[in-house]
Amino acid sequence: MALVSKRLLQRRADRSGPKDYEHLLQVDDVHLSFKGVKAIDGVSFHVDDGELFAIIGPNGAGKTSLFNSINQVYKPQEGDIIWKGDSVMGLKPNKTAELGIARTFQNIALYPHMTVTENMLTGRHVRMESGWLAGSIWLGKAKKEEIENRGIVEDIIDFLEIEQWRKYPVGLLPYGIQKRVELGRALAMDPELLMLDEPVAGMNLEETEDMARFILDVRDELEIAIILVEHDMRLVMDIADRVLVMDFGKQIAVGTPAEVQQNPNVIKAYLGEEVETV
Amino acid sequence: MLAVENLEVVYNEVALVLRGISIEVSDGSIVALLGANGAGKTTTLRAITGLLDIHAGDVTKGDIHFDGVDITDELPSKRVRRGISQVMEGRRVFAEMTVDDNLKAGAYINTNSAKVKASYDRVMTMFPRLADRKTATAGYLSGGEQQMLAIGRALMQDPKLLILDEPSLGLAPLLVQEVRDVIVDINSQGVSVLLIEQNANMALSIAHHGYIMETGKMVMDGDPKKLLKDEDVKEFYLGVKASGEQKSFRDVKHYKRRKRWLS
Amino acid sequence: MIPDLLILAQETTVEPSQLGFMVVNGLSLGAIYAVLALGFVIIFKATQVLNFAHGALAALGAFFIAYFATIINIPGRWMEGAPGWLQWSLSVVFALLASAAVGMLLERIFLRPMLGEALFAVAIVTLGIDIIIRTITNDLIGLNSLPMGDPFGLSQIGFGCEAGRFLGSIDLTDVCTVRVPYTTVFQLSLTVVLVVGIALFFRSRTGIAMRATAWDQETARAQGISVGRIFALSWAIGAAMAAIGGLFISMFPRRPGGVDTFTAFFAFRAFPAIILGGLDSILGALVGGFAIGFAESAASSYLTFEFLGTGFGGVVPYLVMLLVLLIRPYGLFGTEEIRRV
Amino acid sequence: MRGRPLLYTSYESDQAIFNTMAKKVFAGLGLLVLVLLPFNVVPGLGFLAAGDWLRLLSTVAIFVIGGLGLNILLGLAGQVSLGHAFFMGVGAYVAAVLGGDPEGVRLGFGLPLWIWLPAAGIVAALIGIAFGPAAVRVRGLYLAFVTLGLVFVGDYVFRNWISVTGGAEVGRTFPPLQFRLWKEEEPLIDFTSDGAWLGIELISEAKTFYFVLAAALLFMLLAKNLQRTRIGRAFQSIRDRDIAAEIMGVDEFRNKLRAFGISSFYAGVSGALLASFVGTVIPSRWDLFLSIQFIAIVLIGGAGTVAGVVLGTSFVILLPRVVQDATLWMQDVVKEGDSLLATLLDLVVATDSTDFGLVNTLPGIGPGLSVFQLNQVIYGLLIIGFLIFEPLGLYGIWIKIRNYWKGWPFTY
Amino acid sequence: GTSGEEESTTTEAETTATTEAAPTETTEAAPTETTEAEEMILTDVGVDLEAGTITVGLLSDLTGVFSALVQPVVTGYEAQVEAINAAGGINGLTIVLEIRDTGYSVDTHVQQYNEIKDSVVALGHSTGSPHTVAINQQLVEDNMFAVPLTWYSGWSDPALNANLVPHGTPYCIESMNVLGYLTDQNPDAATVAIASNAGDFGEDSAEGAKLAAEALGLEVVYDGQGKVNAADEATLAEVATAIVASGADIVWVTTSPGAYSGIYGQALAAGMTALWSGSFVAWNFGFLGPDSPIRDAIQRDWTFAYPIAPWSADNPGTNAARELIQAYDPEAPPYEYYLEGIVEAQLLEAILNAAYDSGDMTRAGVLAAAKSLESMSWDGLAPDQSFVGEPNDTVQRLVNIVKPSAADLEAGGSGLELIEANYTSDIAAAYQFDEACFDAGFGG
Ligand SMILES: Nc1ncnc2c1ncn2[C@@H]1O[C@H](COP(=O)(O)OP(=O)(O)OP(=O)(O)O)[C@@H](O)[C@H]1O
Ligand SMILES: Nc1ncnc2c1ncn2[C@@H]1O[C@H](COP(=O)(O)OP(=O)(O)OP(=O)(O)O)[C@@H](O)[C@H]1O
Ligand SMILES: [Mg+2]
Ligand SMILES: [Mg+2]
Repeated sequence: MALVSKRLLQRRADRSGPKDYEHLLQVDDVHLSFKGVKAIDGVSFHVDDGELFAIIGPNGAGKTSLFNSINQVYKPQEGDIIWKGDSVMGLKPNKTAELGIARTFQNIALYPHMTVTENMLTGRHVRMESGWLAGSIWLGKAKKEEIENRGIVEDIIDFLEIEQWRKYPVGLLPYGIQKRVELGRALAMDPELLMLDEPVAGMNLEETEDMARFILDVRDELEIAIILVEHDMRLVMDIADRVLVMDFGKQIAVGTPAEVQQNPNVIKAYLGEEVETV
Repeated sequence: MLAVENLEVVYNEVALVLRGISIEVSDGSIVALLGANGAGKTTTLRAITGLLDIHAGDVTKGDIHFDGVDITDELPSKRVRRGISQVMEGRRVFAEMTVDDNLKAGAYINTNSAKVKASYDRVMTMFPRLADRKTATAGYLSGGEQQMLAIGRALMQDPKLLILDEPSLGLAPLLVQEVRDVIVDINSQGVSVLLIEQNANMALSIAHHGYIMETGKMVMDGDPKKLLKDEDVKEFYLGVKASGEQKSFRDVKHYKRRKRWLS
Repeated sequence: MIPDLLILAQETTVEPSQLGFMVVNGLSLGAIYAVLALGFVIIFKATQVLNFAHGALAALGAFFIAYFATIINIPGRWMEGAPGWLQWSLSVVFALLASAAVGMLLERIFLRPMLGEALFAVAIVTLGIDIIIRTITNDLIGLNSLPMGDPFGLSQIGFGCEAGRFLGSIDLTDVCTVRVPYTTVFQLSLTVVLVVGIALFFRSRTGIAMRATAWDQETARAQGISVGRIFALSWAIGAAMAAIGGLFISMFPRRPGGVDTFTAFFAFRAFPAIILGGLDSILGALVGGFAIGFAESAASSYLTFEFLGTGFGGVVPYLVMLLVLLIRPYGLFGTEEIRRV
Repeated sequence: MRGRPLLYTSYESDQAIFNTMAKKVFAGLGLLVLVLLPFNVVPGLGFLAAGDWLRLLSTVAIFVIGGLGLNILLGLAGQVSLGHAFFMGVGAYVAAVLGGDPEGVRLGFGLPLWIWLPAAGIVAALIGIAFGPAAVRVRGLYLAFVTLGLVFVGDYVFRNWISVTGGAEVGRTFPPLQFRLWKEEEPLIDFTSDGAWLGIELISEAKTFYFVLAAALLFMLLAKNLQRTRIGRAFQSIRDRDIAAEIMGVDEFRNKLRAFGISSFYAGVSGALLASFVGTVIPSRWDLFLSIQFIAIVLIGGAGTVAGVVLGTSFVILLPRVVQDATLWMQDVVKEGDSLLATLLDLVVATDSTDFGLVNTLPGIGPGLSVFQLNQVIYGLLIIGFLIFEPLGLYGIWIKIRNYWKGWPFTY
Repeated sequence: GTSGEEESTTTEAETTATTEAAPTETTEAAPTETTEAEEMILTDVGVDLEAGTITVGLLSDLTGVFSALVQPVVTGYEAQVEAINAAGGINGLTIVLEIRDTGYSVDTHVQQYNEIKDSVVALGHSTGSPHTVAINQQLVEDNMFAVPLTWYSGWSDPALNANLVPHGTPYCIESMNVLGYLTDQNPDAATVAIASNAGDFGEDSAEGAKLAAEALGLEVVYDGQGKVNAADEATLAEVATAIVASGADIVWVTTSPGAYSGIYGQALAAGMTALWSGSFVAWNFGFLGPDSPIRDAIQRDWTFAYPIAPWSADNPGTNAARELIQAYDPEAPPYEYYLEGIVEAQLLEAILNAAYDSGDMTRAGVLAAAKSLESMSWDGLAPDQSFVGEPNDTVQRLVNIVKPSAADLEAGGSGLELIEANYTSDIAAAYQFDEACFDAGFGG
């Protein structure tokens, strides 16, 4: 299917070599607390290549904190987080990005004063090289690199169908489009793991459908593994391969959507009785 | 109680966002206001509560009556004193203040300390999660916790009319049900509610009357039960196929995209 | 008369206590910095405005005091026979009201329209205000410095005086271990009263409203808080504090000649105190003010080595500030910025 | 309809600085006007050919360089610095020591311009980077005050290091803008004396103007390029959302340090040029007010853009002159009397000590403000008015005008 | 005008021959008020015989830190020029002042100089030392003279003064005079504490005080030369502490009025009593006001030396000057700086008259006239002075010794009582002046 450009597919091909690790990401009994608040209290799970893994749980359960721990913005006091066999603990957050972990945020964290294109180009930061001096002089390699990466970003813009917003500062764009740009910025990083924090919160049905489609495409066409945090149960249960349920920092269930949905603990802590109508 | 008549709002003196809408919230009722993104729901709320000026918006036509008084041009603080409270879109907690101080700020107009105490207790029982985190800095609460705080803060004002702008955003399913119950509960205490929602199911399930707006115009209004049965509402707001079964996201086609590509 | 004096001077070459001088000077400086910091912090806390015009407001306030107390003698001219201190205090109250009015006016005219603009854009607006107020104040002050007309004069309390008295009111030429000018006592007591009063005020409902307003004006309005009133109030208090700072600066022994065109620059010296305590902390203003006051006083008394050159005492406050910030990036009591995703 | 469709055949042409024909034409014309300024041939701008105006324009060019530096730090990386004046001072004194007269009273090695000018920037940058780790630790307004501390510490050092700076209230002289290959007696190119270049007679002010203009253009180009490439974007991402930027792979620490370094480099060069241009500088030149002036330049221009810096600098540097000329003119009109205008102005202007008026034409005391004080007040008011009515800065106004014409004749 | 293309470095001969040829020709046809002078008056820049004007520039700090001092100087200057013009000007030529505000910034000073240099014949005054030094080279190139509005002894140094016309007593001579006077009056005084601003003003004064102390046998118990920074409160406390600790009989502090009173106040608060003096610049009549806390103390302690007469001096020159100011601005408070402006303007008048008489009103001619002013008398408003000869001959050594006096203030004076006019101490008189007392290193 020609949904995604050749260049993007090329990236996928570049990644498909022999693997020398067991799981893409492995979270091992992680504990994190803030001044007495236990945000994460012993969570373990793993994500494999190309998997769509969902994390759900009540508000304040520690889902976002888990993302932040994987990115090393928060430094868990105990446990280990292993990326392709190596621990990421102690790395600076920007290093996790270089490793190939990309992310979107619960409260949109785009750069509001920069245009859509520029926002996406910042995603390319880790995949580019030229320094400030080369950039200032705008000659040779730096120029070539800029133009080349602009091309890659344009592919993603195409993929997400946001051509018409290209030159707008993202701060001025509608909420739904911003969410899409944020996904685009994460994709621009050539990630192997994409962490999505409530990608459809606040979206109407139509936008949710679009986003669901993009998520599935990313997974299917680009074969990027995804961790999805979302309160929209219809979406999670529809598209996730496996689901982890957290409550008060603890992990209360892992399994396929069908298994998790039946789990009485999950129903009690999270879904409530009337799950069908919500 | 609240009567919005033929309201027109213009942003930046150029962008006409509301094109003559009318809403009525009668005493003691819950009214749901639904609509796609950018339809103008939040703008309607701003007009009612007087916060348009900060956004360079202007009411250019129509008026707003509350309890029979024309409040179209009143200061926001005056309106709050009249009993109109709101839960703003996007939580908007005072991030650098503690949970308690946020609630105290909400009770600003309320000088009767006994009443403040009563409201405070009510909020705490309603959201036990907040009671656990009383002294926490609001900015570090989780998204959902902040949403609870925002709702709690509005309740501190002991309102006659409570307007909620997407209160279920970012809340876990169980909590959405709880919020729904809270709304019903508050309403049963005599507070009228205007509920702005994306979550049509939840809103219509408790409303006494529903409005649906589209690009600045009211396109439909009526009994929620009827609205729930309407084909368009089903298709666009509830995600139910004509056949009656839920659509699956896995089935969503690329057709829109194809269509664009062909043209 | 002159020869008499010389004899006196020779008799009194008893080593005066440098430590005592340093402490008294530190206290008086501390009071000045604390009050200036307080005014600055209040405005910042409630409106998120960095007020670069604070020094100009201090000078203007000091001018008002001089004007009411000495030039037009209001309300003293209508209350002949009343004790001097009462007349003066009332003049000061009038001057503070005038300063507060100026503060409110400035806020209304120049800062209200800047609601919601970037912090530094607003700061630059206050800079424009500074230029204007300073120019006008200089014009008002005119050619001569204007004394404050306070009733304290050169009076001092002496500790461990030679004449056998341990403590008491003294003549200028008495020999004492430590001498404390009445003005310093006045400054200290007023500072304490102000800090306590303002701290209490900030814990009140208005205080919380001020903080809420500073953080998010739209949401504050949605809570029924009248943002305009909060802003006006905080500028009124801030400007009045600046005026008191101006008064403190322009008194014996620091500036016995009174307010002049240099007064406006003094407020910049309070910056380390503000930062040391934390930009938005009342307690910080107090602690920072006195810490910096003492640091500066000690440095100018003891750090006078030749190799340090001139004016090292003046940079000590900044060095202290830098050091503290390296350990505590938000000062001693400042609120930490919320940083999360 | 939104704007006009922009058609580019390649990303390269889209990414060019002047990416439309109109921009190219305007840039070319602008450059031509600047080059022709000293010749009194540009209609309407003839007065700018005078030496004093050329001096002002040179000052603008020099301040543009400093302004670009602060814009990189404040406008791009979002770090508020009140320490810009300090780095300018550092640059100036590096220039003075390296390029200063070896026989003079103060330290000087008599090295040529092509050494002292870059060195001024480099040393300033190194000090900026050395100071960086401390600066990165504190955020926002606290950073502003930490950098304010730099100005005061700098002031102390500059006052006391007499062999380098000349000391307070005395100052020293700086190497003139002359181009030598090495320490030879006669400069190859002298930007500070009248004479012919390629057969064209030029006054010294014109030569200086050309030199600093070229420097400013070069730095504008560098700054613009920086802004639109990888590191510039990294700066902006830190400005807009620091934690998110880190998660997206931008090393906050390194890039803040970088921004400090680059900004200090610009400041150092600008300081060296300024000192060299004025000739004599006393240590208090590098004071807080200078730093604040740069912040005003960036904000008034509209933070984040090169064009904004140019506009902001022109505003801040030229405004006092314009206001001065206007007030002096007012004074003249009133003194002349007779005309209707004079009668009107006389209501606000006091011509002698007994006349009523908000403003008097006496420089000394008298009723109301003197014209010179008025000059100050108007300056203050214009800054305020400007920020109130156009918070997006001059650049914002320009964009509005441009959009207006773009949409013409369809303006909504 | 002709700015821009104008040659600023042309020689005298060229100037008369080429530029401004037209006005020179028109002298013959000029109105009769250009006196009966048949001989041609040479002019170049700033003198317009056709319009009958002589334009003179003033570079004044009108809004900066010294504006409170300079504003009245300029007012006095204007008043005197108005009087000169009313009395027929310079042989019928009206003096026009081009006044510019420098804000006490070197940059602005240089910029303002460049703005007016093509329209003025000379600078009536130029505020500030580094400021004046910064335009000195250009003054030389432009053949213009300037009266520096500071009293640095180095102005008499040939290296600097080719185009400067300094008047009044240099700071260091002032120190010698006052210390001489004080020890004369108080033979018991044995020690002196010295403190000053950094820079030419403070340090020249401090050097003078040290030279005097040595000559007088006073022991310097504290040397705070250059230690005061008027804008830095910490330095005031530091200096005050040190002065108090020194227990000196005489204190010599040279700084601005506010800083001076601050140091004095802190010393008082520490219980110190001494004889206080310093450069007259520190004086401000506000210190004597009815509400000033130090009103009594300063009358007891302070003595100053003025380069001009105090306001209430009774001599023809001062009496006339006083009347002039009072007529010009009835609101003006009595203040010596008005008189300083008048002194400067009278000096200008004398120079311009001399230039006119010599028939050469080119800049160079005017400069030459200034440099050949043999004996200038101000009729008591300021001590007489000569501008011809070696530095040792031209330097002014006379001062007026004054003391603060509340009685004088109440009687409508400025609060300064003239104790001794045209005073010079033995050391000041004997001092061999051949270089600056303090070499500030200007121009280095
Ligand atoms: N930086 C922090 N400092 C203090 N407490 C924090 C911090 N970050 C998170 N917390 C607390 O940790 C807990 C978990 O928060 P987290 O944001 O991970 O929840 P969540 O599962 O994402 O919830 P939601 O679905 O509402 O977004 C919450 O109680 C929150 O208040
Ligand atoms: N401050 C503003 N200036 C200009 N236009 C605005 C402003 N705020 C909103 N709009 C525009 O007004 C329209 C209605 O916005 P509004 O926020 O009221 O919609 P909404 O129905 O609340 O949408 P959502 O479901 O996304 O919250 C949108 O097209 C929006 O772009
Ligand atoms: Mg979360
Ligand atoms: Mg909305």
